[in-house]
Amino acid sequence: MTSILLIVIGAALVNNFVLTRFLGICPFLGVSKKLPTALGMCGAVIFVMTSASAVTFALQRGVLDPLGIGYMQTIAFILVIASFVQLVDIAMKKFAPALHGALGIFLPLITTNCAVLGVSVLNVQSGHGFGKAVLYGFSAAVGFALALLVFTGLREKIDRANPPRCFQGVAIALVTAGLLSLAFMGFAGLVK
Amino acid sequence: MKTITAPYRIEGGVHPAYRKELARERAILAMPPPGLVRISMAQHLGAPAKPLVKKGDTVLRGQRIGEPGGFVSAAAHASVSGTVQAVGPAPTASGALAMAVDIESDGNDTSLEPGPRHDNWAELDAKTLIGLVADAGIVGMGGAGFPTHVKLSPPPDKTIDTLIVNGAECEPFLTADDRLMREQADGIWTGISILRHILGARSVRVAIEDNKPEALKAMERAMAGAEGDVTLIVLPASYPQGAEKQQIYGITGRETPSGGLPMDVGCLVENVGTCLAVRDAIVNGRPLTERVTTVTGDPVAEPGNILNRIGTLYSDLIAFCGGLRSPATKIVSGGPMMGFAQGSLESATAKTTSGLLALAPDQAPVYESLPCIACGRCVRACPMTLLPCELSQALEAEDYELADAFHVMDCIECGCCAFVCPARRPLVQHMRGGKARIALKRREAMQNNKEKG
Amino acid sequence: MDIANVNPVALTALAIGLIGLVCGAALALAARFLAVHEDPRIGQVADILPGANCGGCAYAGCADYAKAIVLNDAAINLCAPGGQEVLDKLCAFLGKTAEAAEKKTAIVLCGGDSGKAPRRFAYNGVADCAAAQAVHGGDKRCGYGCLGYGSCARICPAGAIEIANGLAKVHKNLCIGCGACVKACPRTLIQMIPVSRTIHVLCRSRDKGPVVKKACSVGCIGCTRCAKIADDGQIAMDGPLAVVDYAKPFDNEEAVEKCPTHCIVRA
Amino acid sequence: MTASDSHTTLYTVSSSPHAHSGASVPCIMFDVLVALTPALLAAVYFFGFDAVRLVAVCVASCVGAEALCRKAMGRPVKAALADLSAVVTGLLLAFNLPPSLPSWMAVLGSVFAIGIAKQAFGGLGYNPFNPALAGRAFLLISFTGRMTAWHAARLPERWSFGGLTMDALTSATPLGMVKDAIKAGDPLPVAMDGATTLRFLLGDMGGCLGEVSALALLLGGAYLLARRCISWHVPVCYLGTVALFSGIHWAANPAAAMPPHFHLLTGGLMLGAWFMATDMVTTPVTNKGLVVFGIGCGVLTMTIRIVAGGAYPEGVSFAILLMNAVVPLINRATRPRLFGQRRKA
Repeated sequence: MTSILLIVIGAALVNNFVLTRFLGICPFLGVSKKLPTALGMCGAVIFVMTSASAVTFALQRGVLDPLGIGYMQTIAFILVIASFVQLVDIAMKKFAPALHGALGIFLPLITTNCAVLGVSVLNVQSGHGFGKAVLYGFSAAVGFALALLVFTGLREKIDRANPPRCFQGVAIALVTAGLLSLAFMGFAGLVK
Repeated sequence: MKTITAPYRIEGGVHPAYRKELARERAILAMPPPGLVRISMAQHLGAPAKPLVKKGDTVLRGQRIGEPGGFVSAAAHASVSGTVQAVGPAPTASGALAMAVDIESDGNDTSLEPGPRHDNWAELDAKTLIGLVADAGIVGMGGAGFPTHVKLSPPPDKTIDTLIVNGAECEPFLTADDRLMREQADGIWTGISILRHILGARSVRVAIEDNKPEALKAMERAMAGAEGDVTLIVLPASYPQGAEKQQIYGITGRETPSGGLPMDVGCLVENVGTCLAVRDAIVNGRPLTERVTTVTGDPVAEPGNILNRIGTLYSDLIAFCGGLRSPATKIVSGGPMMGFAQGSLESATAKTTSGLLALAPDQAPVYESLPCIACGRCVRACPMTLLPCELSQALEAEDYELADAFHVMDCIECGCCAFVCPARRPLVQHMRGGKARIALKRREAMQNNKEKG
Repeated sequence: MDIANVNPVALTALAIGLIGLVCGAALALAARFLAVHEDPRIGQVADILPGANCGGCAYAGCADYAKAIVLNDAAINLCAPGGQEVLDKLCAFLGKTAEAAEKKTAIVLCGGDSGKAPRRFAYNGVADCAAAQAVHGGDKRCGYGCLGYGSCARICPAGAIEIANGLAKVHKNLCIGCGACVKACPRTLIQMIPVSRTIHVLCRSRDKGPVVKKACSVGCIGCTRCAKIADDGQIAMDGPLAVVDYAKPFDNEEAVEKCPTHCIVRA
Repeated sequence: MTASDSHTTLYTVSSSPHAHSGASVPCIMFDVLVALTPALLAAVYFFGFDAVRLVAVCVASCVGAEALCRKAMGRPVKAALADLSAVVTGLLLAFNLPPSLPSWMAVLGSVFAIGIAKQAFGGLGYNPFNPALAGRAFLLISFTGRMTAWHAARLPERWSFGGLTMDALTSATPLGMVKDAIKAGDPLPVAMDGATTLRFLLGDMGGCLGEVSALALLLGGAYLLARRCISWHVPVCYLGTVALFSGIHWAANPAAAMPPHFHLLTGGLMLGAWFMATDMVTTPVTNKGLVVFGIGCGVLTMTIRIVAGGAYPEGVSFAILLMNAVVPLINRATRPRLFGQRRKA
């Protein structure tokens, strides 16, 4: 029980993918302008990261390790994740076209998202079992979603702020992300 | 008849400096007819009236010079006898242009034969009485100017069980209603009785703020013999106790639904001045041609409550009060919380002009607004429980969708938010602009739908 | 088969290839069974459009306009910022011909800056024309003149409008002709006109001469001199106001010279 | 027309209302400064010259940074300085620094607080994070060693708790000592007897300049409440949550946990709850939102303080910064029910 809690808190807060590992910055900045879009993205990321954890973990343990080609990890993972996200993309276009329109370019971006690859690789490195690997992927995604939601709220506020010209747009968003990341440092060391 | 304090507490509200002492003890003073009156055809909500006279016509006091321009509209009457000097556009107190009739007084003040007196009003049916009210051109005299006969004719599916008479006068500085209640309590009570008869309302609630003890006493005396469910309600003095929705809630605990009218909760609110005007119309057969306006403010030499002919120019009204003894930087038509600042003294009084206020430079400083510091004072002050700070920022960023979703259309423009704002943000102006813009968009959308469908 | 004996390169290639094949097959199946039909031309037309999203075509942005062109057969010469170049491309792509609308520019039909048209009261509030107009009808003594609070300048996507001395002025060379400013002006002082027109009556006041004179030193007082000079109706009297008919080319210096209040200018 | 023609000075015309309560931003900021005075005096009493030095440096560099930023941005300088917010930020930042911090670090923190956390967003009202706390967090992460090196309050030999004397330069705050002891599995070094409680209440302990004297801070908080500059919601909910959280923790394990009054009186809690978590710009606007905010701050503070592995013994500034970040979401979630809109059944 405790170890499960540690995994969740560790992945979601303490080692937050966006704010302490700086993975997945692209959708973090891209889809944080409006809350409804961000919520959709959160759902997509949680789904993709959780299932990608499962798929890649199975691939590693079931195929790459037995064949002794663990060194092909990166390529194999990208291949699988890319097709997987494409699948989600197609399905979403069919079943939730409005959400698909709103997510636009960012859904395919999850394809090559370092956060998804990162969670897969970290899972394999950490030596978790299958269940914990999936949980880790899920928690990391929840952490991403949390950061994204908080950041979206902030962006809706700073969109109405009045920064100097040179700071307008993405610049001030990055400054905000930096400050947010600074705040997340408070969690440092709580969980390994 | 009994007297109780208001059973429900309204949300928010503020306590501005009331400054009523300036004019409170000044008895109502009748101003002789001025040399010129300018009678606007848009003294009420709804369609403006259509002028019935042209340049050169001679008119008598009480003569109808404008006929209603639609269902929600009201007639206009000459307030002096004389010659029509001009018929043309003139700015109303809000600055909008509307047709107005200028009448040069002949000094005789000849009245049209007073219409039939109806001392037997209790025997007449509602329809006849409403017709008489409409003929007299009576509109809500508290400030909004909604035509009274329209208010008195609710659609058949709405029943009105409670008639609320608004004597709160929560606007600072103004004392016209206070004086009216002190001096004309019996007349007001007759008007209330007529309205009650018209509506067949079961209950009557007369609401007065507790900072007008004499008015309370006077009304209590006038109402002493009243039969049935009649209650005098003492409201705690705070602004905006006189706002329709807030008053209904404070007295009955009923919340007028968002976008709805008082009749949706079985209530009807009339100002005390309106009640007196109804009495005059029915019992004395006199149309609405004069009203009491509080002329006040520190720069005014002799502040007072002036019974003036409707259409009296503000310049004449101030001159009658001894002029300005010190410079004024702001002239407000109405009270300081919801009144309209004037660019000049060219406008004339209307049926809704409850006050004319002159403010000295230090009372109306030119201010610069700062960014919102999110102190939340406006949120706590808003009687409609809106988020004025968020709304104004959304409107500043022209995000009308968000403003609409945050219910900007429910804003009653009472001014509490801007009153308390430490950053002096022009919150009410933002709301007004946003409301106008959203209303326009809705109309356009409706038009589009019509064209498509 | 003993894995250890297989050539590692071949094994790797085989394994990755197989994974790829499985993924590819899944995608292919998905694409077949979950396909959503969408006209590809919409995207292509959107690519041709400049992407300024100025709204000058009266559609909500370029993508919306592209949709309207492909699906609803909307006119293809509505894109002002794109000009001839975009129109040519659209013609070529859609196999249509369309005449380019003449390039238009915005003009503010008021010449009364702070020095020439006095204010009638001191406005204190939101610096926005519509807001100022709503407070006691605007602070300019002339009820028709430019208030100068820059609503048009703020909405202009090209930064082509400058507020100088309480008066808005369009810089022709920067204007992209989208017309956003026309709607922004609460006093409807801004008009879209063909760029080639150079003579303008910079006044929209419908007041009579004496009233105009009191409110502004460069207002049209309705003397009709210009209308007589432009005898073909290029400048016509509309009540007390001289109005240029921009449909008719007109270039006569005399009209400018003879205007007693100098409200007719060459620009 | 005649009336306006004869009138030489124009009337002022604006939208209603034409009356105002008289409240202003500089007034509020001035009240905050007044409220901080007791804590400032306490800081000078306990830390002597270092307190004067750091306060002077921080205030001066905050005001200077504000002026420079406004100038560089081409925006009015005087108006921005006149609202006194830079002075407040400077004072609060100084209150969050250990007395031994070199002046140049204080300058750096001030410049970060004003330049990055405030003016980059456009100045007062637009900043999502409390500038002083952002400055402190920035310094804490950049110079962890110097930011956690405490001079004993007055004299090193006065630093003993329950017979345990601490080295004056390392982790001499009660919170730090307790955390170190828990990490090492040692017995708790601080016994909260009456005398110690009184000393903590007065501020006779190691810590940042302005945070030590709970009594002085309470005085200031009471002043702010009385002047209606702040509402009771945040301090009460914040302190209440901390008390409750630590109370439960202590009741569950009295041998390895400190009692609630220890947590209330030590660290930056009082300063944070009364002055940092009540910063209007970076807190919610509704009363309900303030309650959520206060509770959130309390929970996060205690989480950071209690969990043994944490890198920092104190969590107040991080907790408030984290809650600052969720303010827009809180505002969204705690919108009041509109008058006239029926409650959902």
